[in-house]
Amino acid sequence: MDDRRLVAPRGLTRRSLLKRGAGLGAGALALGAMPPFLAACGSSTPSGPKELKVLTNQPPDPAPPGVADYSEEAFATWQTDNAARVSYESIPYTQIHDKLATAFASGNPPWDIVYMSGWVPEFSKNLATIGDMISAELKSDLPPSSFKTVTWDGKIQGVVFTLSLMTLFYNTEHFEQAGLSEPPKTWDDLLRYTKELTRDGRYGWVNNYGAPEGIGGTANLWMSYLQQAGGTMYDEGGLPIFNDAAGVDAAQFMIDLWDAGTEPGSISYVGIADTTNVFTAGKASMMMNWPFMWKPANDPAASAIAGKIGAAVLPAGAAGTASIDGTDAFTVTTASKSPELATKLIEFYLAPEVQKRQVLDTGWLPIRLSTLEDAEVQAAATNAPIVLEQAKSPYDSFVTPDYIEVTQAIGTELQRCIRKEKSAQQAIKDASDQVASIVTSR
Amino acid sequence: MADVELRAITKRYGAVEACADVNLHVADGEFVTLLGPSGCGKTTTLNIIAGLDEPTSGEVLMGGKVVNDLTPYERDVAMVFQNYALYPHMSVADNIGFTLRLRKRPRDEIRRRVQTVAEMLELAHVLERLPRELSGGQQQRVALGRAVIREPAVFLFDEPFSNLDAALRVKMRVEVKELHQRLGITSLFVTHDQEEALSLSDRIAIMRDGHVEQVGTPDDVYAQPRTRYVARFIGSPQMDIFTGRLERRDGITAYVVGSAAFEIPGEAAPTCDGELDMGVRAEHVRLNAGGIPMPVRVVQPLGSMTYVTIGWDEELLTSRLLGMAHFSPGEAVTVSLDPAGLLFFDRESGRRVLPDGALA
Amino acid sequence: MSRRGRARTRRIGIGLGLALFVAWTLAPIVWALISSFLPLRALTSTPPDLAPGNFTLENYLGVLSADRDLIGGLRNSAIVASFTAVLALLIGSSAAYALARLRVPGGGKILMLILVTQMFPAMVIIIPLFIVLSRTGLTDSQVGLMIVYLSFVLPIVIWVLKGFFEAVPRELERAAAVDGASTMQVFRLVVLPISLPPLFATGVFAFIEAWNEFFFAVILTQSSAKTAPVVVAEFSGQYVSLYGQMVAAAAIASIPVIVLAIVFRRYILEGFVEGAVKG
Amino acid sequence: MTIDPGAVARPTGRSYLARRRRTGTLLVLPALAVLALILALPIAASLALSLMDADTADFRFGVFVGLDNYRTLFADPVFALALRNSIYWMVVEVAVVVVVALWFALLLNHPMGRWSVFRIILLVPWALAPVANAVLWKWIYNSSYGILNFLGTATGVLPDPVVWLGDPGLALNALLVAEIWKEIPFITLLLLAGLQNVPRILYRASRLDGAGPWQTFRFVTLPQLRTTILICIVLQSIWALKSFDLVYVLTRGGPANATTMLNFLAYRVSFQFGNLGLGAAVADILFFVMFLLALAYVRVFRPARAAERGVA
Repeated sequence: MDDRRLVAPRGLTRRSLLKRGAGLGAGALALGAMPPFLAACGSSTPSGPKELKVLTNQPPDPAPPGVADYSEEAFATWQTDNAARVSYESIPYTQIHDKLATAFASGNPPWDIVYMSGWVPEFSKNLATIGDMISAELKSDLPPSSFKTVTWDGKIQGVVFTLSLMTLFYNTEHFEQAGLSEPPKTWDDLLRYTKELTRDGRYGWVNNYGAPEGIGGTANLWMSYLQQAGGTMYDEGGLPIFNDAAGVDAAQFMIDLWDAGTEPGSISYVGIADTTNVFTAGKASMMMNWPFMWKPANDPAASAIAGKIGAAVLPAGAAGTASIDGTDAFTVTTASKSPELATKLIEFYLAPEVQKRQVLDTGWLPIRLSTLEDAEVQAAATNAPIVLEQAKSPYDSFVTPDYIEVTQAIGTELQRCIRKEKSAQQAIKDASDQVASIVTSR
Repeated sequence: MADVELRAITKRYGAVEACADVNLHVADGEFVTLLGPSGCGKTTTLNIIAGLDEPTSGEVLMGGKVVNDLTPYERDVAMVFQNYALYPHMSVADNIGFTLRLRKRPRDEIRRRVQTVAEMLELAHVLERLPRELSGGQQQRVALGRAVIREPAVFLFDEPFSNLDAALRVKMRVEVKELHQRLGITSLFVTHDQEEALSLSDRIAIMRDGHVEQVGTPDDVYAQPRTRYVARFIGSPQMDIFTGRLERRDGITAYVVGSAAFEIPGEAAPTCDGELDMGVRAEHVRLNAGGIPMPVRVVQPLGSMTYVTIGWDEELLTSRLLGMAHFSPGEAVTVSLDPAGLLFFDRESGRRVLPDGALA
Repeated sequence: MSRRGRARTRRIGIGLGLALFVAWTLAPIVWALISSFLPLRALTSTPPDLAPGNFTLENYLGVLSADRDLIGGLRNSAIVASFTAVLALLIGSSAAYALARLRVPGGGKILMLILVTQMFPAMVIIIPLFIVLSRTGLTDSQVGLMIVYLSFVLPIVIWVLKGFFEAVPRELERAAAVDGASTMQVFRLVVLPISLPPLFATGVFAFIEAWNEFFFAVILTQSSAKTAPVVVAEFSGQYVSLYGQMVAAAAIASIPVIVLAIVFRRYILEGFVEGAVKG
Repeated sequence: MTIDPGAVARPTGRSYLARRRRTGTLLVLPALAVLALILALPIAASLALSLMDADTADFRFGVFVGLDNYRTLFADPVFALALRNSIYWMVVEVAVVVVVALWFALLLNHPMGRWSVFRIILLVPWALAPVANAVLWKWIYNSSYGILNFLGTATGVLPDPVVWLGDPGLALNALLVAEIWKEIPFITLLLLAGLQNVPRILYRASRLDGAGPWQTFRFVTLPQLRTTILICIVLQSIWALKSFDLVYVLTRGGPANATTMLNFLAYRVSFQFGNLGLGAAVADILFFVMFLLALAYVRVFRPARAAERGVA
């Protein structure tokens, strides 16, 4: 199979533009006459192929074929082979959680498959247990740790489809200018580097502390330091135990990093996207980010630092390196009328060939170990070995049903101590108290 | 064609009584005016007759039938409003023909009848215009036309001329009167202008605070007002009414106002004595025909007549003389009153005191 | 200072005030427009690289060709907003007229009720609404959105039109009644035709409100009925923010309503705005 | 009507006014039905919800817990902060919007400001979609390449770039500026309409009486605008409490809850924490405050109406 044909970019042609332009004109003309019911009806005939509805991210966030541009031919074939018709609702990551919450609350979610990022425990009641349905072959080719965030109450309710851990990214040009030849290996290195790189109107470090909650939020970022410091979130009974030396050290490290030269806007960035822009504009020398950044940061059209990016495992704390899990997974809803078929579709998303195209065409790493080790993949995604290396150390995001509430509480306290409104000890103690009350009230 | 009768019509808005026990009968073909100052309840009464408002109690009869529960249209009334109430988005022709259109008359019948009415009212050349492109008089005639085309049983006019200037008002008065004479339709006309009422009506109902003070022909209400209120309301200039005393001394009867005592022939004075108000219209005040000498205060020449105001103490008295009379302020004249024109009123009730001493 | 001098100082003061007014009101818009013509790299350099050579249509082309269906969003917005406006006018004008003039029993209470419903934060009605809509299969449909939009457009339309109908001379209705028009005919043949400007103004207002609405649209649409603001918001993802495209999309989504507002400004200024003041 | 029934020619209820009332009821019904269906029912549901322990994971109108949710809220420091933020937001927004809008309206009412382009300019921020507005300001406020910091540092007004959305004190005010910018135009239009209703003759009279511009404003314009200004204040207060999009796009309530207001808190608790009962309680409290403001709006109108009727 000629892979390149599968990748044919859905780019801009003059014709497609003209067509769309004409559509706009016609739409404007037909405005008064157009029956509004067209959208309501349409796609609800039960006869013919089985229909699967999928709620997923919009590219460039991780998304399956048919939404993102890869493996489209294989996807079409799969639909024919399985007498299925897959329709997508792809929305921005920031809107997915709320949409799921409303839909599940109404008791009538319209989808068979939904994308999940750390919300499996929260929505556990609404998700089918698919652990027994997926093939043993697939299970054995996935890192066991990848099931951690999609398992609740011992039931496997989803499959992670991209290895998404935070690693360190750095600007090799800045490093050269500062006479640094190697990425920082420890917290002390990181603090020292940050200080040295903070000059000429740029900063050594940048992070997004603006939004406290959720995956990738302030609290989640702190969890990487927590694990690096040797701490953890909960005991076996689910009660918080992070109010210890490790927890305080992790918070203190964030403060120290701030003082050493964190880009001041960091406190206001509500998503990793804002942070990425600072890094790719060359205004900060280091950041931690999801593996995805490798591709856009090396794209000269959007990035000022293309070709000047290094990646490394996160600097080690007292207990070594550790990271956090982006937990991009697919799950099947209990509302699905054909959970088997839905599971099969998920398996297709994780088929080796699809996984390979996923990384080559979109930059999102595969989750299959065999694909990660593929030579072509390692050559194209040069940061893949780094991520794999990182994956050998802990990378828990500690998701629970109250994840957003918990991280909102911790993240807000962290924001306070970063802004020097209280000490790291105090912030962690207050956060722990709040989390304890959240956890016990459930 | 129908007569209109109001039986004990009362209308209350909360605590305010707009109509209080109004009784009135308008004969078939008669032209009756409801006259009174603003707020006297005349427009409310008219709206109740039209069916645009509901009485709190009482009955409206037309042609002998109670019509309280009929809509204006079912009552077969046509109405002309103070501000014309022309439909601003319709041409003159459509305005006039609107009622026929609602009645689903054939198109050409509507056109024909509109044409006839328009010619009658000299509107034929403006049929395609919008109301706002017309002069005030033309707008008023369109409003009339809209009423006329109906050939209704009863015409109702709600101060139709009050937005017109004085000259136009007089002209329209003639047109309305002519129209009534030609069509002979029972008409009720509301106005606060006594001159309009006098000139148009077969009979006038003078209203005050929601009740009818007097109903009568123009002659009646002018010459034989039942009350001081009616006497003052009718006539121009306004009747002078004095708060004096009727005295009889040595066989001579005199009305004393301050330092002045007007001698009155015995038969002209009521038989009772004492504290009575006396009214006299300007045409009954004679100058320089003997009487009491007094100074002229103000002279108002009006062309066909002249008002001369005489004063003493704090009192003023106006005389109407025909033609241009030449007086100057301060000039001394003698003043006497025409005994035939004197009216006396009970001070308490305001009712007129008849020559035999009884109250009117 | 002489009187003339004072007058001149005053004129200069007012001129300066007006200049400040224009600058304050337009500056953010102008900067947004400039940004929309610059590539991300030019925008993120310090100072912003405004070299003429940098100006490009690539954001606009990118927006129009992106997977996010902005044109579909615009079409949905247009359909939803126009039908919402028309529905609101149909239902709202008759209710407003009744409440203004027809002495509906309990009218005062109804008006209060309408006003109160308008005060409710959208946040809370969304869940029950979503339940009802999804049970009836109306999520992700233009019809569903129209119905929901009626909930916040209708009260405004009723409230504003009521003010207008109260200003219609009573005599016109009475004349029509005397001419033989039923109450419905009075409304249809007399009151409505002479109220076209306020109807238009309220319609435009309703259109703009419905076009711009975001919160309900995000929750209640999935793919086929997405409106323009939802698509605009989609240009900021988790991992990338394409500022240039975002602003370009915002510009494209805003231009129709801004043009509409400007074209019908006479109605909005004379009709709607004054109506709101007069109540 | 208290008419002797025997005297009535036809059954009652057929008169003009009775028919109007009946038609009126028919005309109101569709609107009432629509509002009952899409507003009253959901509102009732949400009031009920605020007395329940219900979450998004399984929405079955959970357990009745009485006023527990309200008790939880009143003990919650975040709720107290959100309430404070909301009040601050409303007061400052209303004050600044009304004062600046009044100033603009006076400028535009001056003969020099009558150029229609000025009014067209006003319509631009007004018609701009709130989401577009949020995107716009997010871009302006960006601390490392936002235009605001660039201009500030280039002109020397700011010694260093400011993290507009990162400082709790600044962030709320930064959002306020964005909100105020968008809200001023409509209030300006309202006040302008009010100004144009002031009879010209009053200005001439006051000039003849020797009043200066300030005195004319103080003793003629302001008293004449009283009702309009009151309406603006009440309307703007309601709108201020409803604002959501800016917080949602720019700060998501942060940093350290500095921009968390009741409306956003209701959203966060309902949809992010999944606690529908508690979220409904927050929204219902907000509703109660807005309801009081709505009553004020009605009060403001009542005297004007009565006067109108008196004339008619």
